[in-house]
Parts: sequence; structure tokens; C-alpha cells
Amino acid sequence: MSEFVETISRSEDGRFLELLIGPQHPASGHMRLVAEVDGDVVVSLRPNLGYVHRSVEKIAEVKKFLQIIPLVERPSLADTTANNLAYVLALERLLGVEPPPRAQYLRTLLAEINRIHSHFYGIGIHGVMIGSSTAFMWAFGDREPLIHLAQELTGARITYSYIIPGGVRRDMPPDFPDKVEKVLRYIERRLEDYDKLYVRNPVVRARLEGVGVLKKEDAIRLGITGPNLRASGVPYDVRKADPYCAYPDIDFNVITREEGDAMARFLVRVGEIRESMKIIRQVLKKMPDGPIFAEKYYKMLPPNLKKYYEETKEVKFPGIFANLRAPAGESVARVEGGRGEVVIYIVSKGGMNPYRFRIVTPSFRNAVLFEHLVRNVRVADIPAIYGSLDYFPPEADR
Amino acid sequence: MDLEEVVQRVKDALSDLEVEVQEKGPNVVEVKVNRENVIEAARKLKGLGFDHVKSVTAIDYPNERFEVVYHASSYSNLELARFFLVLRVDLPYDDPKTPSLLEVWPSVLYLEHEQYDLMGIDFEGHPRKERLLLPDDYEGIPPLRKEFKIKTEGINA
Amino acid sequence: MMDLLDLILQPWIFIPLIFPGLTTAFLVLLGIIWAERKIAAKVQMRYGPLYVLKPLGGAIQMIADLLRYLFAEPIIPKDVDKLTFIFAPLILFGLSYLPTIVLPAGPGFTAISSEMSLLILLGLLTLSPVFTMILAWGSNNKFSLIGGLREGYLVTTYEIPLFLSALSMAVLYGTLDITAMVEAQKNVWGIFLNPLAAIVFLVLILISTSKFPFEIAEAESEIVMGPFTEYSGIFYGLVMGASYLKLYVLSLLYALIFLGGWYPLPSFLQNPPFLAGIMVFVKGLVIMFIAIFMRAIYPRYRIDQAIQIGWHKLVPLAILSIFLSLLVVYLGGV
Amino acid sequence: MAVERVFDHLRAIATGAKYLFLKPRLTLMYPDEVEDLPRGYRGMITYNHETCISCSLCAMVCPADAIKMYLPKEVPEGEKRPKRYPGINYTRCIFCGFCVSICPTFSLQHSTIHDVSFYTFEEQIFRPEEFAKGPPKPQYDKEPVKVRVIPDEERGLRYERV
Repeated sequence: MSEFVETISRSEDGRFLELLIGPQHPASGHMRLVAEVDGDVVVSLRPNLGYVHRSVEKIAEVKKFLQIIPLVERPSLADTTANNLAYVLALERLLGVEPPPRAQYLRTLLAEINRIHSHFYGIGIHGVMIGSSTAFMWAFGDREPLIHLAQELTGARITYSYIIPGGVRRDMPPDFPDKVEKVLRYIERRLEDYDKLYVRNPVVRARLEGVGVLKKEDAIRLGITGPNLRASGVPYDVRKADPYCAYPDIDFNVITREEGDAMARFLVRVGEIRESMKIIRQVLKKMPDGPIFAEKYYKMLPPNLKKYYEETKEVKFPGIFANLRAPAGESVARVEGGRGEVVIYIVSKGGMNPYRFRIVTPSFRNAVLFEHLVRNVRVADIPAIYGSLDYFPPEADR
Repeated sequence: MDLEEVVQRVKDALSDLEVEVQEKGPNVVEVKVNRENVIEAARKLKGLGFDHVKSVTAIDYPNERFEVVYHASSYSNLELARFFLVLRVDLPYDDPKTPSLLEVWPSVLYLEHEQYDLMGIDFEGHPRKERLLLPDDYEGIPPLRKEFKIKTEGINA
Repeated sequence: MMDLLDLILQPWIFIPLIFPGLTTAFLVLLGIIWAERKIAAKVQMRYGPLYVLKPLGGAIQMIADLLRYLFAEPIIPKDVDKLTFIFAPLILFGLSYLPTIVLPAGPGFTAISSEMSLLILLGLLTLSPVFTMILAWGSNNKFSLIGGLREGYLVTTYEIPLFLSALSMAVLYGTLDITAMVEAQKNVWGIFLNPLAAIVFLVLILISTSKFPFEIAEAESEIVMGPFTEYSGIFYGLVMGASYLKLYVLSLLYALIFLGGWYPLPSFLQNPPFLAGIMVFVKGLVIMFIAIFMRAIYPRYRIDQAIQIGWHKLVPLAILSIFLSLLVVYLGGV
Repeated sequence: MAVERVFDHLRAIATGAKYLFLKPRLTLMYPDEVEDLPRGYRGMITYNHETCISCSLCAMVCPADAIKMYLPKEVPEGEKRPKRYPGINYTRCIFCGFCVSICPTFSLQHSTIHDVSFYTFEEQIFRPEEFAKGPPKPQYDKEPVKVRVIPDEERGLRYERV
């Protein structure tokens, strides 16, 4: 792979300017980009990762299984449900627990609400990176109703810790479907205004169309994931390829585009917001009745907690959760989050902690795109491409 | 395509190499291979349609061995995309070296680099030997190894 | 007392000091930045500045900001060229203010009456970008350097069509004196006679004052603050004020040569020229409003796209507008 | 093509202009207005010392080591093995609510208080005795208006005075 051997091509005569973008830069995020520019043209660019590395994998080795749930949420704050869900799926495979159907649907519901607000986050950041403060403010404002919904469902705005082994932590409030429907109608209406002011704005199109083109074969070769992959014409979505939770029963489309440029990546996100709304409506319609916590753990609850759970539909943990032991073995799970595929791999030796915990986040897999796409483009294209990747440094650094 | 068929295909493709192929879970095919054969095996698996790697994990069994685990899957063949192909390489503890699979799967570029950085596995042929996530001047035990201890406080104040 | 008032009302004092000069320019600076933030906030479904004088919607926010700029420590980095770093912003600000003295505030009410006043004004306008480039160079910062170069490229892009479209109006009215140009619009405004030049000139105002979608030299997400990256405190206040001053001057010019100046004010109200001045001022405000409203609509173009727009679209259109003017003159004139 | 682009420009400007005259502001004027949070919001923890059975499950499950089991300040006379009781360190608490979920006697509950400020790190460590007194009340300059946040079809979120 000679193309990655030497991406920094220091010139002899000092013609190229080395530009250190970040970590203290308005649009770098928590990372540094080392760019080499020839006038206004970027010759090469290398991301310098690790500025916010916290070694989640090492910390997980000394945390108990339940304590890892909040831990895996921390790296990607805009998209916590994906990490939470991927971890719990892997853990459940290890424990041999199957959550009841209603819990599956509630998981799907939260995952899709989270996907929409994660996409709004990405769209907003992308907008301000190319200079549209309105796109930024609108997207972050319209994220708020969705965060409010998630808060009603889980009790927290961002770090939900909602999905636990064997189910979810509480049932939705009775008037929840009504509220969701109102918010979805609002978002639908707003997307039309986005379309007029931002998507079809000729300046936006001039900035994004044909910029940072990722070819289909390159996307596959480099193992790109998420909307960035689908924008290059690969119809891979974990929800279809390896369905989990309630997705086998749900009818939805995988949004793909053929162009592979920054605009295509942006439009895939917009399309996925619409698909997610479709999924949420179906989930609420098909939501089965029944328990939200696996029978196996429900049986361990003392009678007063059982009664509380029956009355309020709020799960109380059995005492075993404090020191949950997983049998020896290993399991791997993947989930399609807002930014792409989260892979979690747990190796257990039968103790209270995982022996080895591996989390591969979508941003880390997409990090290679910086050096692949940002070559022979203009300085102004760096933020345009960066934003279109929906790259989140803390998520990549973990 | 079901799991048995995938296992059969993998077995057929790797028949002339010394490998161990087995099912691990509902959609996981595991291939154990020694490090001499790993590039050859990877090349053949890529020929089957496993076109990218999702994760590279090095596991440390102190004073025993290292394990490097590649989780590969497919983007171009969506039937194959349902499966994880786990490629497992054992390394002796005192000589944690294995050929880099960068030539076969360019998607391991950052993933192998990370394991080099955090676990100290030497991927031979990998062009990058500098720090990735750790500070550039970090010296000492790679932090993901078991001998790197982190303290916990316990429940009593 | 009367003497003092009389003195102030002399055009050669009133114009540089009161309107359109120092006092008004200063108030406009405070007002327009507040309005920019307020308008963007309105489109973006939020409040904008609010808590400084809440009953008026935070109207004196900019006075608070000005005080902050004044009393903040102006940090002069170790590696800058100190002379240029300190004096370039001062000269830049001064030069941006200078063109106001050529502008007439009412019929016959000019500080410098010249048959060439349009040319003088345009000439003065071309001076300030040089100092933007000088201070970018003096900052000794890579982002400043790139920003300064971008400014340089933009100057080459906008100056030629700006001159051409302004001169097309001179062709139309047959004069280079701004006062005479206004008088020529007594019956029909210039914008109706030569809409092409009007549109081109409006776009060029956006480019030359670095307003969206041409806010390229200062592009925050790319090169931090462009030429002004190293500036802080009052020096930053000066360089930021300079670009708004330029907008103010160009907007007044636009009001004078395209929007009929003090017309349609009937002639018996034109003297004394207070109402005339207010008329010009209000028209200028409209143009400023349009320019700052664009912030809420557009992201920014890339530098190559902006240059392409300049040379491929605006220059030909500006040349065309001269021919349009000739045609109008040929068909009957003004 | 070029004509279409002109229309796109005009459409974008018109859409922006439309918002100049609408009133759909999303801002919640905190701290003049404060959200009246529903039951179930995961705020600061309240602790009932009377019902606590000293099982230490909360400390065991806490992912951030925020809850710890403290010995009483004064050990009662003649007690061989004094019971330990939970105290919380709000510099570490991440409001996941696992302690509340695992408490078998409902001694730990969520309050809806979340916006409290402290001057020192030490103030944020609540030993069992202080923990039992409940979380501190947020301090506002003037009494804020309590509003309920309601999803709305027109405006996204609506703030209704309670």
C-alpha cells in the first residue's frame, strides 16, 4: 500500500507551508490536522489522533459488566444509544439472555430518535464549517425536540444508559406516541425549509458538489462505514445486513447515493432522517404489549420490587447486577449507529470484568478518509470534507 | 447463504493451508492460522469476498502468548455481510511479531497501527511505527498489556 | 454659541465630523453590528444580544463590546513586526473612514466639491486593502498570510468590475461628480435605467466588504480569522470596524448613484439639506441591511469560485452595463 | 440551468426573509425560566437514611466510584462492627441512576435538581449525614418562572407556564 507509506511529502525548497490546524482552531475539533499547502492547494494532510484518548478499552477491563454501559457511551456523546446497544447486544450474547419483544421495540425507538438527533448534529457542524451559521443553529435547535423526547423516555438528555442486559430500564410514558407524532410532523415541515434555504442553496451546492469524491471501490477497500459508505453507492447497513432488535419486522429503505462527494454524504444523512421517522412511526404502531425485562432477571427480584415494576413499569435491578458474571467465552456485536457501524468484541474469562474489551467506533474507521480525500483540494475544502464525514474526534480516540 | 455453507467455502478456499476453521456463534466463522500463513490465508479469504476488516484486536495472555484477532466481513457481497470472519493468529509472548495485512486489506491501516501503539504488537511491513493515540513521547509499557496496572478505589471511603 | 453652530453647519466641518463622517459612521458601526447579530438570530430562531438594555432588545450591546475591546489587553505577540502590526490597523481604519468626506450629504452640500468626486472616492477605496495585506504580513502567522493572500486575490477580482459598473453610471449621467449624478436622477432612478450595473455593484459591495457569501478572507472555519488572527483588544476592534466602515461608504455611494440620492424629495424640502441627508442615510441603511442579511442565508464561497464569479461573470456583466448605459443615452438619455 | 440557479437564490433568500417575520424561537430563557422536570428525570440523588439497610449495592454498581460506603463519624458505644452507609461525591457522579435502580428499599431516589453550583470540590462530597439532608437547592437571583416543555407541531417545543 504504497499510497499510505509517505503521505507527507516535504518539499526540498521549502515551497510548501506546513499548516497545523488544531487542536486550538475554530473548526478542528479535538484533534490536529497536519496539512501541507502549496499556495491555496492542500498537497497532503494527516490527522493526528489521540488528543482526547482515554483508553476506554483499558478502563473497561477493571469495570464490572454493568458499569461499562455508561463508559461506552462516553466516547460518542451525540450517538450514545448505538454504543450502549452494541455493548448490551454483545453482553447478552455472552450471558445468553434474550430481551422480551416490547423491550426490543423500545430499543429500536430510542436508537432511531438518537439517529435523527445525531444526524442533525452532523448536519449542523457541517453547515457551520462551510460558513452557514443558519444551518448550524437550525440543526442544533431542531435537535432539541428530539432530545426532549429521549429525555421523557429515559430521564436523561444525552447519556441515556437506557439499554441494560435483558431489556430496557423503563417503559414509555402513556402519552409518548402523541408527543412523538407532533415532533415528527414538526421535523417534516422543517426539512422543507432546510431544503429551500440550505440544500438547494447554490452556494452550498457549489461548495459541496464534486468535493471530496470517494469512489465505491475505495470506500470498500478502506473499510469506510456509515453514511459515508452509503454515499459512495454501497448499500450496506447493519440494520439490513445483520438485523437486530425490531428491525427484521420494520419496513425501511437503505439510503444510498452514487456520487460519493460531500453533498452525497450530506444528502444520505437527510434521507436517513426521513427513513428514521418512518421507522419510528412503524415502531410505535407495532409496539407489542408485555414485559420490558427478561424473565430470567425478573425472577430474581424480591416481591416488593416486582410489585413496583408491575405498577410503574420501571425496572429495578436485581442484586446480581452489581456483580454480574459472564461465562467464559467471547462475543461480538455490531450496530448501525448514526455515524456508522459500532463493533464491540468482548473476551470473558468468567469473571466480573471482561478480560479484553474492544470497541471500534465508526469515526475511527473513517479517520483514514482525511488523508485519502484531502489531497489536491483547496484549503477551503478541508472543513467542507471534514464536516461531511461527520467525524467526531472523541469517538475516534476513545 | 447459511453458516454451514460459508464455513464450507472457507474450508475449501484454505484447504492447502494449515488452518483450523470452526463456527463460533450464529454468524461467526473462526479461522485459526499461524503467522507464517496469515498473509496467504487473508488473500484467499479476500478472494472469497471478505473485502474489509472491521476490527483488529490484540489480546494479551501474560507469559503465554498474544493473540491477534481480525474481524473481517464483506461490503460488496451483501449475503456475506451477515457473517463475521474471525482470523486468529497466535504469537509467542516474547516475540510479538506478525506480518501486516495491509497489502491484502488496506482497511487495517489504522486498526493495526492502534494495536502497535497500545499493545506493542509489531506488524511487520506496516509503514507507520510512530505513536497514534498515545503522546508522541510516550515510553514504557504499552497500556493495554496486562502488566500495565490501573488502580481502582473500591467501595469504601 | 450661534457661531459654533454655524461653524459646525459648514459643509467642510459637518461632512467629516457629523454626517456622513465620524459621528454617524460611529453610530452606524455600533448599530449595524448589533443589527447583523439580531437579524441572524431572528432567522435562526433565537434572540441574539438581549441582556444589555433588555427593553430595547440589547440595543447597546455593541457599546458594551466596544468597552471590552477598549479595556482588553491588546496582546502584541513576540514574533510580529511591531511597527506594521500596530500602525497598519490605525491606517486601515483611517483610510476606510476617509472616503466619507467626498460624499455629498445633500444638494450642493459637499466638503470637497469636485467634478471628479466619484473617481476620488473610488481611488480612496482602493487604498485600504493594501494595509490589510500589510498587517497580515506583519502578523507573522501562517493563517494571516493565507488570509492576506486571499484578500489580495479578492482585490484583483472586485476592483475592476466595481470601477466599470460605477463608471457605467457616469457614462449614463454624463458626469463624474456624485452631486450631479444625483441631480440627473430627478425623474428616474439609476437602478431602473441600468439594473445590470445595480446588481453587479450590489454583489461587488458584498465581495469588497467581505460579507457572506464572500466572507473568504476571514473564513473562520478555515483560517481562523484570516489577516486578523493575531489581533486582540482595541486593534481587533479597529480592523473589524474598518470593514463595516467600508460597507457604510459603499452603501451611501449606492444610495447616491443608483437609488436617486435625496430624490424623490421635492425641491422645496431640499434646503436646508437635513431631510435630504436623512433620505440618503435611510437608503444607505437599506443596502447595509441587505448586505448583512446575507449572513443568515449563505455559507461562503471558495476563493477560486469567488474569483471565477468575479472574472467570468461580473467583469463581462460590468462591461455589458457600460454598453447598456450607452444604449440608454442613445435612446434618449436622462 | 442558470435561470434555475437564480430561482434557487431567490427561494433561499425568501425562506430566510420569512423567518424574519415568524416567531418560532426555541430559546428557553434560563435562568429566568426553568424547566419543570417530570418525574423520572435523572437529577441529583436523595437518600433516606431511615430505610437504608446498608447493603452497599449502590456503591458496588456505581460506574464512576461516586458512591462510597462511609463509617459513621461517631461509632456507637459497644458496636463491634458498625454499619457503613452511602455517601456521594458529585464531582464524579454521572447521573446514570444505576444506584437508584438497584436500591432494594427505595432509599435512593432521583430528585429533579440538576443545576447546583459549588465553590469547592470538598463541598461536593456528601457524607451519609449530609446526603440524607437531600441535595442543595439551586440558587437563583430571582425566583424563576417554572415552565413545562411541551412538544409542539408548529414550534417544535413550546414552553408553558406551570
